[in-house]
Formats: sequence, C-alpha cells, structure tokens
Amino acid sequence: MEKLSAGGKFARFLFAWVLLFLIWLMFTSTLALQEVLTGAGVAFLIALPTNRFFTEVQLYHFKPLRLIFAIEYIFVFLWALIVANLDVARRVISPKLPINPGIVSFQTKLTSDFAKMVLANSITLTPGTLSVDIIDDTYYIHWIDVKSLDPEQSKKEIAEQFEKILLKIF
Amino acid sequence: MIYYLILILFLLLLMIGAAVYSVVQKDLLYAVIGTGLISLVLSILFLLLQAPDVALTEAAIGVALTTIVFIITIRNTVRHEDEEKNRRTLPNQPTK
Amino acid sequence: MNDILDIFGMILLLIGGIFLFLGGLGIFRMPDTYNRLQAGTKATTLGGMSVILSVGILEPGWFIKTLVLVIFIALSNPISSHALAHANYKRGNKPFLKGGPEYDQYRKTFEQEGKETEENTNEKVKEEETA
Amino acid sequence: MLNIIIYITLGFMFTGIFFSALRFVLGPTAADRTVALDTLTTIAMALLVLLSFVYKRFIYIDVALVYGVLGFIGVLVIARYLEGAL
Repeated sequence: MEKLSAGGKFARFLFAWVLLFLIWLMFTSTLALQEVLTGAGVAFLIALPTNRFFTEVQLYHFKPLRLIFAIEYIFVFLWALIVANLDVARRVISPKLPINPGIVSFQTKLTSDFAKMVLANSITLTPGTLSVDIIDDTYYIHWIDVKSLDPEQSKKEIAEQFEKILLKIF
Repeated sequence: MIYYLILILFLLLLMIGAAVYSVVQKDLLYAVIGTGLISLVLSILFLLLQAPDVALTEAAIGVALTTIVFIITIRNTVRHEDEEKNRRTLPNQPTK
Repeated sequence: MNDILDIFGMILLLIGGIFLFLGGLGIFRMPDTYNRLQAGTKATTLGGMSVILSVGILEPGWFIKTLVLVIFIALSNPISSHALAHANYKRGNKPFLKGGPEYDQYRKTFEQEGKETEENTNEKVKEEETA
Repeated sequence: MLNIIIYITLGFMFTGIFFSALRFVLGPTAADRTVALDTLTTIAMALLVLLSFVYKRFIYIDVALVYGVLGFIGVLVIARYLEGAL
C-alpha cells in the first residue's frame, strides 16, 4: 500500500464515514432526528480506527460514465441469473440428470483485484458454472455441462459478456 | 391457524431429530454443524411464537458464537472422539 | 395501480417459493458436492431474492430494508459457495467426472502447487537442521 | 387470495427445508453437510422475512438480517477449518 498524503488520508476517512452512515440509514430506515444524529456519531467513532480497511483508492474511481456501465452490468447480470435458474430447474426436475461436469480454466484480461472478485461472483451465479480458484489471472471454473475443453472457447461461453462491460468500468 | 400448528409441529420434529443426531454422532464436527441446525430451527420457532427478541439472541449466540467457539476448540483438540491412538493423556494421569 | 403491484408481488412470491423448493431438491438429488453447490446456490439465491423483494412490494413501507437484504444475499451467497468449493478441493474430494480425467484441468496446477510448497517446507527444514 | 398464496409458498419452503435436512443427515462428507447448512440459512432468511410479513411487524425483519450476517460468518469459519487454514 502506497503512502498517502494528509489530504488522501482525510479523503479515505470521509469515504468510510459516509459509507458507514449510509449503511446505518438503510438499516434503521427512518429519518427521525435522534436516529440520524446517533448514526452520524457512531459512524464517526467506527470510521476513526477502521478507515484504512475500507478502500485503497479513495474516490477517483467515481465517475458518472462508469455508473451508466454499472447499471448496464446489473441488468445483464440479472438476466443471466434468471437464465441460470431456469437451467438449474430443468436439470433438477428431469429424471435422468443431464449433467457432464468438469473443471475448465481460462485467462482473463482484468487487472484489479476488485474487478476479478466481481467477475468471479458473477460467474458463480450464471448458468452452470462455479468458480473454484483464481491464481493470478487464471480462473478455474467447475462447469456442470462441459461444451469444450479449449480455454478460448470456454471463455467465450462463460465470461465474455461480463468481461466486456467490466473492462469498460475498471 | 391449523396450518401454522402443523408447521410448528414439523419444526419441532426437525429440531428433536437434529438434537438426537448431534448427540449420537461420533464425529465432533458433524455434531457442531448439527448444533447450528438446532439453533436455526429454534430461532424460526421463536419467531413463529411471536418472541422476536429471543429469536434475535438465539440467532446471534446459537449460530455464530457457539459454532465459532466450538470450531476453534475442535481445531485445538482431536476431531474423532473414539480413536484410542489419538487420545491425549493428561500429564498427571497414569497411562495404561 | 395498487392492484397490479399486488398481483405482481404475489406472482414473485410464488416463483420464489418454487425456486427455494428446487434448491432443496437439487441439493438432495445431485451426485457430488460441486453439483450440489451449483444447484443450491443459484436456486436459493434467486428464490430468496424474489421472496424478500415481493414482501417489499406488498408492503411499500418496508421496501428499503428488503432491498438491503436482497443486496446482502446477492453479495454473500457466491462468496460462501466459492469458499466451500475451494475447501472441498483442498481436502482432496475430486469431482465426479463423466467424460474421463482430462475434464479436470485444475488438478495439474493443484498438484504442482502442493509439490512446490512441500519442497519449500523441506528446504526450510533442511536449513534449520544445518543451522 | 393472498392467504392462499402465502400458504402455498410456505409449503414449498418447508419441503425445501425437509430435503436439505435429509441431505444433512445423508451427506457422506463434512462439506456436503456444510452445503446443506448454507442452503438452509438462505431458506431460513426468506422464511423469517415472510413470517414478519404475515405478522405485520416491521421489527421482525431484524431477526432475518442478524441471522443472515451471522450464518454467513459461521459457514465461512467452517469452510476455513475444512481447508485447514484457520
């Protein structure tokens, strides 16, 4: 972790404080004065010792264009989740269990750790795949119905649609 | 209302089954997971009987705290109970 | 307007219940741990999300809190399933393979890594012994 | 109308709980049992929220929230122990 200037430290603290305060507001879900004041105080007290665990990159990831792509990502992800569930339902109900499982691997072009985590979580929730391990930039995916063992081909089947948007966001 | 009575009965049977399972089981890890299942069912039961504070406490203590403390205990001792060769002897106890 | 929302909430509730049932059934029927994780995680994620969201739609005052729960499920469920799959492979439970051993591309890397760490520990032990 | 749909959904959920508990008893390895516990945690969260809707009390949702967070941590601790990294 690189050394931060005083301004960087303050920005990081502010980020942690605002995030904790927003979480407090969502949990209590009222706007009564005493609740809001208590939340601000508690968030301040918790953000003092823990702000260095929250983020490494302060706020410069926050740009409006990225927000649009993030919303597009959410819709693509929800559609994939619904397709995945219909797929699981078809496999579970059919009496002969049409499965052909295996573990495949492919390389990714993403660089930051956070983007890798988002991609791994998305892969776990999309049709027939489950991420088992990530070593550097190689994903190992358990696939319930293996269509090809070639890394390029399996990447095209599994992760192309998410990686395309994630490369634009990060 | 009779429907909820049937559900409560089902949950009670499930809880008793889990309790018997985790007492009888020789492998201590399985017994700990069974304890987690008991407190899961118990907190649903408390909510069905309209006692949310007790359900909250049961969820907090039964699921997280008990499981974590027992897992740490198992890590520091042996997992299978009835293996003679793995049994640790106390320092002042005469060995057979 | 309100009636349409209510009917939408009811349909969502029913769909969620069916998917939660399918999650339980999938866990019961699948042949090995990885496939059980697949069925269990996906079906219960969508089922739980839609049941909780339907409660938020049927009772509009609760919407924000149910949204928090939905986001929490969507973030936490894949993490726990990934941790379980990784732990299961590390314990040496090999996946059920229909097509033969070449369908497991992870084993080679896994065994190589294990050897490397073993060699490292051996070297360390040797260094300690010589010292 | 709403009551009937809630009854049907509760029936589906309890059948799911029954099958998961069956896998919990049958499961050959420790990981299988933990998978069953994980599935039961998510089903129980949805069930607690639905019950709080049945009783029309806003406070009851907190139980589901606490249950979800702590059950997640419990499953992670068991997974770390199985991995041998705790």
